[in-house]
Amino acid sequence: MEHLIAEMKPLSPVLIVFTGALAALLAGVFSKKENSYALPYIGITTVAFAFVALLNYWGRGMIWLLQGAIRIDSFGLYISAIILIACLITFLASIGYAKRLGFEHGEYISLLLFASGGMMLLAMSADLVTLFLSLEIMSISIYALAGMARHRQKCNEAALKYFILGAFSTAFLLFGIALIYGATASTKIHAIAQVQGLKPLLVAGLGMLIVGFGFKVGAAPFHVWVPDAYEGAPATVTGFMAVAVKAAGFAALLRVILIAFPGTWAEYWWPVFWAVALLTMFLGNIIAVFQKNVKRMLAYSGIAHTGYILIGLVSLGIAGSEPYIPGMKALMNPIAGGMLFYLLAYTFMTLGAFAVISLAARDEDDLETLDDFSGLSQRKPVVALAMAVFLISMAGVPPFGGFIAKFYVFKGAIDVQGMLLASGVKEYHALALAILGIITSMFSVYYYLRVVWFMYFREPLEDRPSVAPSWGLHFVIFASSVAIVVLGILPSGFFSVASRGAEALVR
Amino acid sequence: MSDVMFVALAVVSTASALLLVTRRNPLYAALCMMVLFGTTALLFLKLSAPFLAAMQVLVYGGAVLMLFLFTIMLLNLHPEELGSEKGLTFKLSAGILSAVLAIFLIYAVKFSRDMTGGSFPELPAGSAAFGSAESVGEGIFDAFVLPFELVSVLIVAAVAGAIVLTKKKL
Amino acid sequence: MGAEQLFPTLVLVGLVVATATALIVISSLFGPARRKSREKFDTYECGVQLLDSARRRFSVKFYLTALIFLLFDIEAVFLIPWAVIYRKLGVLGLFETFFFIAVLGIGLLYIYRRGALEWD
Amino acid sequence: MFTVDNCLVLSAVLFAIGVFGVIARRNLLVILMSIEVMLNAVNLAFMSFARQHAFEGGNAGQIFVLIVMAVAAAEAAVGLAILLAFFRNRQTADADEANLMKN
Repeated sequence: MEHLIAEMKPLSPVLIVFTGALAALLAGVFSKKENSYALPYIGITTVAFAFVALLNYWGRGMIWLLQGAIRIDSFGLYISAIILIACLITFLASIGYAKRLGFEHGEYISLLLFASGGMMLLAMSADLVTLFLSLEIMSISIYALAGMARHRQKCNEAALKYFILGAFSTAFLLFGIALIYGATASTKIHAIAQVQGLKPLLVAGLGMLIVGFGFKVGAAPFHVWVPDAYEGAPATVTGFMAVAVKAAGFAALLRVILIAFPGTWAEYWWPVFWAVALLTMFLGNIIAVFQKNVKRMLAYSGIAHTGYILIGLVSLGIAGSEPYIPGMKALMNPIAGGMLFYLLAYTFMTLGAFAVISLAARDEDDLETLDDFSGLSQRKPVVALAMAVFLISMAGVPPFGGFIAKFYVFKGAIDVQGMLLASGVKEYHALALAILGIITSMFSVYYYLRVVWFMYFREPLEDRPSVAPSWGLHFVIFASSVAIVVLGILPSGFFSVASRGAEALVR
Repeated sequence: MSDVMFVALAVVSTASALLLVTRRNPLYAALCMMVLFGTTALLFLKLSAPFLAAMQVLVYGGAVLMLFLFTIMLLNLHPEELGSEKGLTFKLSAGILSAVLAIFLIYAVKFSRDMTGGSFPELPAGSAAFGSAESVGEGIFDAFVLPFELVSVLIVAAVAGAIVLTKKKL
Repeated sequence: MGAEQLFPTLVLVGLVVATATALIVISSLFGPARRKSREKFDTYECGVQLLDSARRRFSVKFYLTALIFLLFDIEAVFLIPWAVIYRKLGVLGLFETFFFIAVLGIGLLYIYRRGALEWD
Repeated sequence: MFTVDNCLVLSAVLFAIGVFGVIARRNLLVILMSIEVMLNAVNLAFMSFARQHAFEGGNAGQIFVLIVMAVAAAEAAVGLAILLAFFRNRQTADADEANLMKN
């Protein structure tokens, strides 16, 4: 038994989160209704403890657990840290918000923690059984969270659409796992890489897997659920969905793709991701231009951000498929580090923006139409300034974190292209993707700055009573904007942490 | 004998699945689903997995089917409330799309004949049976302890989510 | 245990189905011809008027009950493999199973306190 | 006839039928049932592979089947709960009625 306890110890961050989830569930039903304001603090405490436990294992190398079901490494820890930050910000932002929308109860806190625990395990699992099960813990909690404000029809719809397409994609993912298991007789991600030769079963399995993960991260053409789910769900949940689900989905995708299908396998998957990334960036950015609803606009911009992160994956694939070119392997770690840095910057920008949206415009609705934003700088100057920071950062304008993140991703693609040309390979896929990415991000400047323009150069409309935001919301908006500025001005420290995180996947 | 049984099961399960997706009334679809789950259980038996066959009946036939039937009764839709159906062209294109998917998968299977061709390996008689509860248990409590524990977390999360969405008074 | 050993069971099932079908077919062939009238299709053939349609929406409480059944159903499914080999697993297996049941027990406690077990 | 690849073909066909049901139907209950059909097809594929790999790789296939069953039950519970919440506000089980957010 001591053996088992010793084995479970490195898993303590996840175990703390699940324990907190169960505690919040019980606290919700055992406490009196008037004490329910205290429930988010259970979540906040849990996340704080989990974060400390997590830091304890940073830099200790790889730890294999439970016969290879879990691998605790710098990558898993980095993604887990992002998820815990997202969870913490969501708790803080929902302190007043949950009461206003009528879901201030233990289940809300509990489901957020269940989802976070599932995501952390997803980022750490080295076995497809564990991976699938933690993916499901995450998804099922998020389905319920999306429908949390159950008296609002839009919220019901969001949950319904998210559920149907999510379950649909899960089935694809599962069939992919089945085919991979059939071809390799193993569910261990590291053992799959040992199987030599190109097998149709394995290729079909990889294809189905890409479809399944494509849905989870919201890449085109599997993005159809994103706009409705993001618009209809309560703003705090949307922020969590946008950030944490994407981070966890990318974590699982990167781990499976880079570890189980490395090296020459990359020749088969990078063209797929090339096309997906291109389509994702174009669709996301172009449709976002026509949105009148800021929440929906942010949903499409989230799709576009998925596209930018996928550029990194394509560069990794191109670099990995040409291993004989000297210096190519050395490029891979900075590229993966850039992707991880992007996820971190995206976390603060998106959660900050959704925190601003969760300020009430009318009684129950969020601050979501462009009209709601007009003249915000006169009504709430600090909030408007923070929102401007988030939006300008998302547009990729210096000196904010979003610019640096985009810079790293595009630089990775251009570096790979330079290396290819230097060794005489005349293919321009990486360069083309980088240039097209830069062009699409030009579109994005328009729709982000339009909101800023509404906030600063329009007169506020009548009959928009505003509710005083809670201290948690103020703190979130303040801290996220500070984080974005710091990421933009002093990125090198964060980037080296991100590269450390990427070391577990590509050295 | 074995082949005849397999073909019969395959035909029945395919037919029930096809009927399921084409029935207008969800109650009939649920009955088709019951037949499909039953034939799947029989297929599991044929694949020498009696334990999983029993669990298939217990979980799908017991829990899942019952949840569906209760929901159908809860909604209790009149025939005129069932809503409209999508147009024929839409259905046709959906059919073509899923046919393409099926052909793609069958192609992948048939082209891996070195791995999937031929019959199943003979199981040694008498020894620790392949599909018994013992062998599954030994697997679970050996390498798959974590998934086993996670299942309980998953179910609690699902129950909490379902109650918070449906219970009238919270 | 393969499917072939279940052949006797299959024969039995076949016989049962065949007998039932045969009885229905024979009785409909040789029985008195049925008159198809509206009364024949009424819920109460003796002529009692219906108070209301049987198609009424059920309460969501039924769904909640089904949900609790789901909890125990999954528990049973995963406890059977443990139960057949618990001697071999010893204390460690007991420990692991205890955690499994404890988590589901917390779920049950939650359901109880939420009032989903009460009918009104 | 009773070979590995035929079992897989059956599973692929069932999966495709489930996909058809999800895409082509509008009744939400039938859509949820079609998703169950897809998961059932996956289970059949897992079971065939597990039987084929009976002597290698432990018992992962069979355990995966068991876990997929638990997941399918959990998914059905949450999915039907979402459907009930939707129905309570809208009195319809038609997927195309979920259109408040269409622009």
